[in-house]
Amino acid sequence: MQQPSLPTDRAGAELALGGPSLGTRVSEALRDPGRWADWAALIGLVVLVIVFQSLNSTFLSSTNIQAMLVASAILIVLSVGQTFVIATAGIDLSIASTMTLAAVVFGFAFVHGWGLVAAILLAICAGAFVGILNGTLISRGKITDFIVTLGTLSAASGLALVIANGKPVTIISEPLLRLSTGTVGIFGYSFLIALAIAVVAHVVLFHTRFGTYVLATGGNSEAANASGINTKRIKTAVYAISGLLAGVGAILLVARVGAAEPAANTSFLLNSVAAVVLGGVSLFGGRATIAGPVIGALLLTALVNGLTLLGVSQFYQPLAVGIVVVLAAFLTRFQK
Amino acid sequence: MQQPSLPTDRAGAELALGGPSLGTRVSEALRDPGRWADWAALIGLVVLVIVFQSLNSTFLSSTNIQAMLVASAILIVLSVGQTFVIATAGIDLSIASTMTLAAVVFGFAFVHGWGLVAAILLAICAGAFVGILNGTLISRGKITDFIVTLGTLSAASGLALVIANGKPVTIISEPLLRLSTGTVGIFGYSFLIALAIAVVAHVVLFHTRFGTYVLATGGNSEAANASGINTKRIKTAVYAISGLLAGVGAILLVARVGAAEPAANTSFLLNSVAAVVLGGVSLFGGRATIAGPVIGALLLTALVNGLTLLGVSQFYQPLAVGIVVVLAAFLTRFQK
Amino acid sequence: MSNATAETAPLMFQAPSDALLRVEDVALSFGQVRALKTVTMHARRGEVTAIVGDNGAGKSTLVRCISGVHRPDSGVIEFDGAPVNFRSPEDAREEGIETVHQNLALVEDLTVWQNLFLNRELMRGFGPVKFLDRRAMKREAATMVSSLAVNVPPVASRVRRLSGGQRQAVSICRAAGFTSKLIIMDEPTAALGVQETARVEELIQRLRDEGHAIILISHNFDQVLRLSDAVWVMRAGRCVAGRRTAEIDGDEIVGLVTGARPGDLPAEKLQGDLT
Amino acid sequence: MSNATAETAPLMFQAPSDALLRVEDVALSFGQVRALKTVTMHARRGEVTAIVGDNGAGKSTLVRCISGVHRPDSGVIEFDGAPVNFRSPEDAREEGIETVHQNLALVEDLTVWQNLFLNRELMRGFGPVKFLDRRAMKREAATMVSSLAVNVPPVASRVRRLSGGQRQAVSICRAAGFTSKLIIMDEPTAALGVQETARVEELIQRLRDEGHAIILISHNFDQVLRLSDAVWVMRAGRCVAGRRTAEIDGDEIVGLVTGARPGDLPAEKLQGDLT
Amino acid sequence: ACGSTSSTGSSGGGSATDSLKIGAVIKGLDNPFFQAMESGIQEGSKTENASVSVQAAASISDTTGQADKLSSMAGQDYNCFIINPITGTNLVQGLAQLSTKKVPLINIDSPIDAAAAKAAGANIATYIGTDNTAAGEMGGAEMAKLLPSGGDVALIGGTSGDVTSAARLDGFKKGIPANINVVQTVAADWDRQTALTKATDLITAQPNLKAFFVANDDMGLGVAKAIANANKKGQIKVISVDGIKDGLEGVKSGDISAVVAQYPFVIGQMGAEACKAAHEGKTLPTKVTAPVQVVTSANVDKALSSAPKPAESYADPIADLLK
Ligand SMILES: Nc1ncnc2c1ncn2[C@@H]1O[C@H](COP(=O)(O)OP(=O)(O)OP(=O)(O)O)[C@@H](O)[C@H]1O
Ligand SMILES: Nc1ncnc2c1ncn2[C@@H]1O[C@H](COP(=O)(O)OP(=O)(O)OP(=O)(O)O)[C@@H](O)[C@H]1O
Ligand SMILES: [Mg+2]
Ligand SMILES: [Mg+2]
Repeated sequence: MQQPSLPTDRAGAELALGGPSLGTRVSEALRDPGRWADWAALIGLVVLVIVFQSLNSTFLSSTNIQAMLVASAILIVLSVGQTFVIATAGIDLSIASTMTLAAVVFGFAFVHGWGLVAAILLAICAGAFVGILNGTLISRGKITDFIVTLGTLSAASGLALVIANGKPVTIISEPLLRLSTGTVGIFGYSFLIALAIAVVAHVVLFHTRFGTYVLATGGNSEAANASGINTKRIKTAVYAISGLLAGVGAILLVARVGAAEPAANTSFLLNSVAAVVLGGVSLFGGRATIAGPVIGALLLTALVNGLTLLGVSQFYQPLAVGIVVVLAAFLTRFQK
Repeated sequence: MQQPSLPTDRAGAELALGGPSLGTRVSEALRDPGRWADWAALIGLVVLVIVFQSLNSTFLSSTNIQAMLVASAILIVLSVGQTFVIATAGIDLSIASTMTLAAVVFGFAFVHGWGLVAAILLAICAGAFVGILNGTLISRGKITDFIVTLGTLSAASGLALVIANGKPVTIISEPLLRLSTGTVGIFGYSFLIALAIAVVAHVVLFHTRFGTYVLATGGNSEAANASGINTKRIKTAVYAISGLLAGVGAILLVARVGAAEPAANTSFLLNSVAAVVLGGVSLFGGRATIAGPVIGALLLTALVNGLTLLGVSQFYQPLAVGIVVVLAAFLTRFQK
Repeated sequence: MSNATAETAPLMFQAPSDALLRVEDVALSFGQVRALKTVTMHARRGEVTAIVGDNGAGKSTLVRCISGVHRPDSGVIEFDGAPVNFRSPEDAREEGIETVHQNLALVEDLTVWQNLFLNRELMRGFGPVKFLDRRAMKREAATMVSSLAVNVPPVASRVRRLSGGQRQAVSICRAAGFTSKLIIMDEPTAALGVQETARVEELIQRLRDEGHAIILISHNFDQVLRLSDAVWVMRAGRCVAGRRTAEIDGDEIVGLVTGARPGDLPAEKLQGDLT
Repeated sequence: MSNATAETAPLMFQAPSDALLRVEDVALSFGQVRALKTVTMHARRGEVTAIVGDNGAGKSTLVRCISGVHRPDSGVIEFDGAPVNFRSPEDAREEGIETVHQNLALVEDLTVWQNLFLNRELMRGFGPVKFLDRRAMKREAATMVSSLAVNVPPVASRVRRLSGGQRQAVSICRAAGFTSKLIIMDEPTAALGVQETARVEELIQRLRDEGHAIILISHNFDQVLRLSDAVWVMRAGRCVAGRRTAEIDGDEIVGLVTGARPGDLPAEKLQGDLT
Repeated sequence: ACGSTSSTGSSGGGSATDSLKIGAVIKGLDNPFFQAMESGIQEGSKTENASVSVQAAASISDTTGQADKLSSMAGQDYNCFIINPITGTNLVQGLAQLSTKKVPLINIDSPIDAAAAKAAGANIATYIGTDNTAAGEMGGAEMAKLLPSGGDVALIGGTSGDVTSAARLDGFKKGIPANINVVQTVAADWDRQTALTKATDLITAQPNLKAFFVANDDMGLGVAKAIANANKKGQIKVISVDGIKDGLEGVKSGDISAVVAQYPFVIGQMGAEACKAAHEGKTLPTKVTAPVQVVTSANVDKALSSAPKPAESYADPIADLLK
């Protein structure tokens, strides 16, 4: 038995990040059938890429890869935010509307001469504000996450309409244009931003106290509470993160379309949750990865891209998307 | 201790349905703070009615009540179906698309001269078929409900587009028009149908074995399984019920809008879940009522109706809806 | 299989012809964890067969194999003379195997009476249409629970609200209420108070006297010596010894459990341990 | 409060000035269920204070009041000389109260080491930025668990996979690893095997000798007599008697628990029972 | 059974002294096209004794929500209704309620299905609007001018199965000559971002693509952005339908080659004026064709300066009635 008093911190005696080597961890993961599900999205993505490439050789052309990666950036950012919420067994239905609101706030500030940086900060703050509101109502008000975020879904999109007076605002800004079109090799800036966010999120989730508390809150909030974790604060924080990332997504969106619109963006909501779930994260909380949802987002983007490249008719596209999504989830069943 | 062998059935020794009197049960419910949440929707509804009536006296006019009840019929039917699924800790995201598909199937059959009754039966079968597909994939295929129903959401709406070739079919049928406009007193036929479905659902959930198994599966599916309940069959059954009721909803929809349209009516999805959750049913399964979701559906309908009557601008309506939904859920916090 | 060797060979090699349950060389791994290496044991009608062993020895896993929760990777389970291959707990229950699981398989959101009558609800009918007879179930549930528990919980309260021991009492009532050939109880009295423990022990004896076979898992060796007719000792995924209770004492059990005594497994059976 | 009455009055009325924990007239109802009527008890530093009682007597509820999970409806809890009013388990833990709950408050989806170090993670820093020191936590977790468990589960496996006893060992490791003034253990050995029980008992004695106060709930009266310095008996939501362990024997405990002996509560304290 | 007439105020036809209460139910909400329509309605009903309440569906696919709104307004004392149904039939139930009240029903923009109106017993006083199919055809004709030697074009529609989108695209296909070849049709859900993504994919998939025809201006701007991103501005043409301000700006900047402008403001204004005319007891023409104009770089300045009204004069039989 250890001494009752344990050191609560240790100076960086070991500097190697993350313990066992990657190889060990991968082989460990492969041996554990419960974790096969985590890789559904990756397997699905690989299969999809092979199929599309064999049917249409432009699929893996560098222009197309670049286009896909850029197109996936917003969804990746939102899915990362959604992952934090879902890891605590919550759900953020307002994520897409919050993005809309943040985009409109950005547009409002921008055309009122706030300057780019200030407008960006304001938009991100607006997103974070909605997140904190969600989190506070859920954790302090003890209202179900589903209802609260459904309420803010409606309220945020209403507010966006009011602020924008229902009209899109064209944003002409050189830096934003570069953000949406600039690349490093085949990686567009917006994709790189999304990737950087994902890496930070991964470190936060697995290498900080906060991340452990998020998983503990999702796994068993009573137990987490009993061991002295302030689960209310954790809940508030994950919604704040989700709102904040919706704000970041809004900037990417505005840069991408060159306008701040009060459009509903509903497809982003379902897609963000779908990416997370395809990425092997349980809706019941407690277990999560960041890589999974990122791959899930890439899968969903590649799917629509590939179907369009193949010239699948607009009526058959939803059918094909539905079938492929189920198959991607089904793939793992045969791996066990 | 009882004899190890217990009678497994007893001839109707007591005929009074449901044990303790309603009064006892209500007072029991009121004493149990955990059950206050079940009444959130009712309290919300009453408050809403009082507010709207005091602002606009036509709100409680018999014409308007009639309009509201009729308008709520489809949502009630869908919410009842959704309740069964949610009681098993699942979710049916495909419910609105299934309704669209069933409507299109109805339209297809009707214009191809199948006759009204046959077309109705075919539409309901189509709904039930999607439900059984969902249920089978979820219970046998062991894929997360969220992904499966998201897949069928997409696939069913795609199929609807394909069948309808993207175009609505106008349905002109005397009986259907009567269904959507006929009344008994202030109760429209479609509302009465919805109410009858709710009553049957209540009896099934609380007075049959099947209902108990549904709740047991949602509460602790391992335990239900260990006590010999075939949880897979139960899971399949609830999705079948949900699909079947989506089929019924499709008939009401076609009667209401006079056409079978392939464009998805997405608002029904979130509203059906919102009605269930406002009705005090936990998304984590195991506890459910039917009255709650029905009241939840009425609340949501009355809300939009009232805002329209008050002439609240189109931009402010989503904002108001969002705030009222959260407040309705919040109300119960002060009751404890 | 002959009784001639009964005196010399330990119980585990006897497999009498009247054994209700016979488990032979059953193995089960969870990924890397070999929870059961090879387990051979049996249980007879009208007897209480105890299984003892350290934490993590594999007792509950063995029980879950017998009751159809897990399917063994290899080995044979014979029940009532015929080999069985349960694909679900439902199968096992249909054959007449009833289990009180260690993790108390109750549905927390259902009431006490709903749990007691889960999957064997009392019905009352109007012709072919049958509805739950809620009132009768509540009444009978109250009698059943009060026979075991001292602080009787209201039968209409949800299981979530019960104290640890009250839950266990409900679990045991459930299992005892079915007509089954074999009743398996995995640490049934672990959470029970003195009075409740005494009542459960009485219940076990009564069930045995009625001719049921009972498998009892317990860490309380006094209880095992008091109640059981035969004892199996498990160690690290194996049954290392089996004895008639009359021929064993507490010290020998402790020795077998801890490994201070080697047990009766022949060396070739232990090979697998090297891998 | 005077020692003069110590011989005549039972322990419960003594409330010595050096008591670490003092609970006075604490009551708590859940809706209709009066789980605690009025409970008065105390615990001292460097002693093991046992609480015994039937299932549903209110032991765990009392513990949950002390450790901040529930807030009592009325009554006073004094800790370390000052009245406390914990609003959350966090508050209680900050004051130095560590609890092993009966329902084993572990996070099933986290690994053993994550559970052991939950809310006291080891960190390593690059300047002001701090990250989890996963490797060190795993290493220490392995040592901690192997000191209590016999079949040591891999520390990187999720708690969901552990056997009943293995979980309990993890819970106890957790509680013992904190530096706290009062350690409450609610039926810590209920699921443990003989060897593991012995190790936990050793641990308890060591913690006592180090000067911690320990509250032990157990249905095993032998264990209570072996380990504790004082015993409180609960019956139907009250502490009906308190004794120095040296002055009591097993029969008296059984009598007090079952109600065969009335206990020491004065009649006016029992009034509430009529309502 | 229904339509037991509500208390006061619903005197059909009405004398000029009565105050005029107009109820309007239109489509979109987050779409500038319908906002312009709303402004038109407000503008057209600006008289001392007229008031108007404009309600809109929550989204362009919210057929039942729109029906609910009409039902709740039908129970009130409006004495004229302006209706822009999402589909030909989705408001049939509210129309049945209104049919017994004898209030004038002005149908704007999307036509109510004649058979459905008949089944509901509703009498539509007048229809004011442009056929979306006709607008599409004009787009097709303009495309023929832009691509005299023909070539591949792709179509981008709104939500799959949407009626307006389908009519515009079908009209376009009718309007193009044989040498213009529609290679692919995709749905972009009336969303600029989706349109951008899909157009990017199409540019990759169809290397010979010469032009896009897009079902509304908002998506058209997204398509223009995709073309700019691919450095093909000018090489690939874009024609869209609607004529919102941003669309016209797009034409001016050369991002969009041409816009088929439908002037929702004028449609709304004519609708409100039709109510006034009916209220004054005038007889309305059964069908009024609202102006449609193709805006290209040649006439965009004029179009912008006269927005939200068309640059060129148009026939307005309703204004004539009110004179
Ligand atoms: N589902 C599972 N996945 C992985 N490992 C498991 C699983 N179930 C049990 N184990 C492992 O198998 C071993 C045996 O567990 P089991 O529960 O059978 O022990 P037990 O003898 O019942 O112990 P106890 O007395 O503590 O209840 C343990 O090491 C446990 O960690
Ligand atoms: N959250 C709750 N809601 C309602 N009743 C409760 C709740 N928690 C406990 N009770 C009731 O309070 C009484 C005391 O329960 P408690 O868990 O304290 O008993 P205990 O003495 O720990 O019993 P055991 O030895 O079985 O663990 C029981 O009758 C129980 O049903
Ligand atoms: Mg066990
Ligand atoms: Mg307890």
